[in-house]
Amino acid sequence: MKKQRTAKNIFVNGAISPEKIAQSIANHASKTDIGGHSIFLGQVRADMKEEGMVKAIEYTAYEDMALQQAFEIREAIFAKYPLTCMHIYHSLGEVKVGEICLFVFTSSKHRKAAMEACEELVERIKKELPIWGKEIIDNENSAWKVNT
Amino acid sequence: MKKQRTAKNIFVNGAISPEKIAQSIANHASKTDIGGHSIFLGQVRADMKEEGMVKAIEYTAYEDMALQQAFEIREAIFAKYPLTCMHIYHSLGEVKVGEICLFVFTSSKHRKAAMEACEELVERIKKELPIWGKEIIDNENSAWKVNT
Amino acid sequence: MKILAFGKIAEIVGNEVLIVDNFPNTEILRGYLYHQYPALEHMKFTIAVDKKLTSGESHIPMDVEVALLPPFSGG
Amino acid sequence: MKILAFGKIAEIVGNEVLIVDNFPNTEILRGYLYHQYPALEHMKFTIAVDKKLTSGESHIPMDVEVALLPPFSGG
Repeated sequence: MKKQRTAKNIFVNGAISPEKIAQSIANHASKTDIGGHSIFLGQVRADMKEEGMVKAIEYTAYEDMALQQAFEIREAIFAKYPLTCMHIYHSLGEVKVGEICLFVFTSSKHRKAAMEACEELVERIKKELPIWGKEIIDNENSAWKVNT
Repeated sequence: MKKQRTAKNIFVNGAISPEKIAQSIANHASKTDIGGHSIFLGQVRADMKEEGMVKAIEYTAYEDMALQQAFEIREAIFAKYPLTCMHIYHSLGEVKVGEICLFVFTSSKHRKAAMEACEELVERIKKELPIWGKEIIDNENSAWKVNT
Repeated sequence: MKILAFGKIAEIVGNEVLIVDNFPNTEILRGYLYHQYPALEHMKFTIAVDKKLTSGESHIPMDVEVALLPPFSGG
Repeated sequence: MKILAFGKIAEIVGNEVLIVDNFPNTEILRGYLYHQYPALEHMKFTIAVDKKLTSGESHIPMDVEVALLPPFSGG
């Protein structure tokens, strides 16, 4: 019987800590059929904008829809690649420059599947999840982030 | 003037701990021009061999040559992709099933460079570094690992 | 009907939730919004109906959640 | 000259370092090794001279490090 997966919460309040990432990696030590993990981390950049220097990004989301979309993306990626595990975490609220706002983690027996799936996941998350980043500028201005 | 890089030690005794990975991620919080990190982790699998079940891999290397090769690979990848940082760690000695034996970490302003560089690094490390893994089997047999 | 607004659109309409009359489809809703909030005419946004993206003229059933979504910028 | 042996080759030759006469090139060294350790004839291995991979017949300068490398299996 096929394992039934349900929508998981992907949202984390504020920045994603390196300790959370370490814990997530450690949790996979018992899965001894895994040969490779691929991880992507998005980090907030101190970009210089017309309005000034970015000091943080404030994330909001249409949470219900984002979780539903994330679930559909998960299912599609699991169907396409022979993965053992897949995890997606995205920040909500304020994430300061230098902090982690996105954590995508795929694992598989052989490295190729994990790497390709991770890359595709990141692209789809950026394109398809209803999440918005508002760039907080150091002089108290702000600007809406634009994905390219 | 171009920054002069020198050969760095890539070898770690035994398994690479999740805490080391977390520390390495945390060290990049001050580099506020980084927008994306790509990480690959190799984990030892409990493969079933003719001789029995793998319980660990014992790594040895021609260290001097491996460091020289790793340095050349680093330089080539830095020349090819607009990276901010690149780190390579490989275990020597015994790494048990479920533990991490390879940690490749690339960072860049935009995600694509980090991802592509990470993938190319992993391929080149496996193909070009004089490192050998001896699979330790649970009944005290052993077999030499073969990269595919 | 209840309309959720996100990101820059919530800023323009001054609210995260709008309560408006029922509109039968997304084009009529769009016309209403442009009339009420002229700044929206210069903005790219998608209308989600029941948490699904729509394009062109899409029917809006009664009692479903409608949302105004500016371009996504997660990650 | 000193020859380093790694991995399965070190097991076959029973040592990680061999001290042998000087050989002028890698093909003559290979012939010597096959003669001394017949099991090596059935193994794929590369000879590194001064920490560089060689292929075919390569000159071996005096006083450089020579190493016998079975197929790599790092990672």
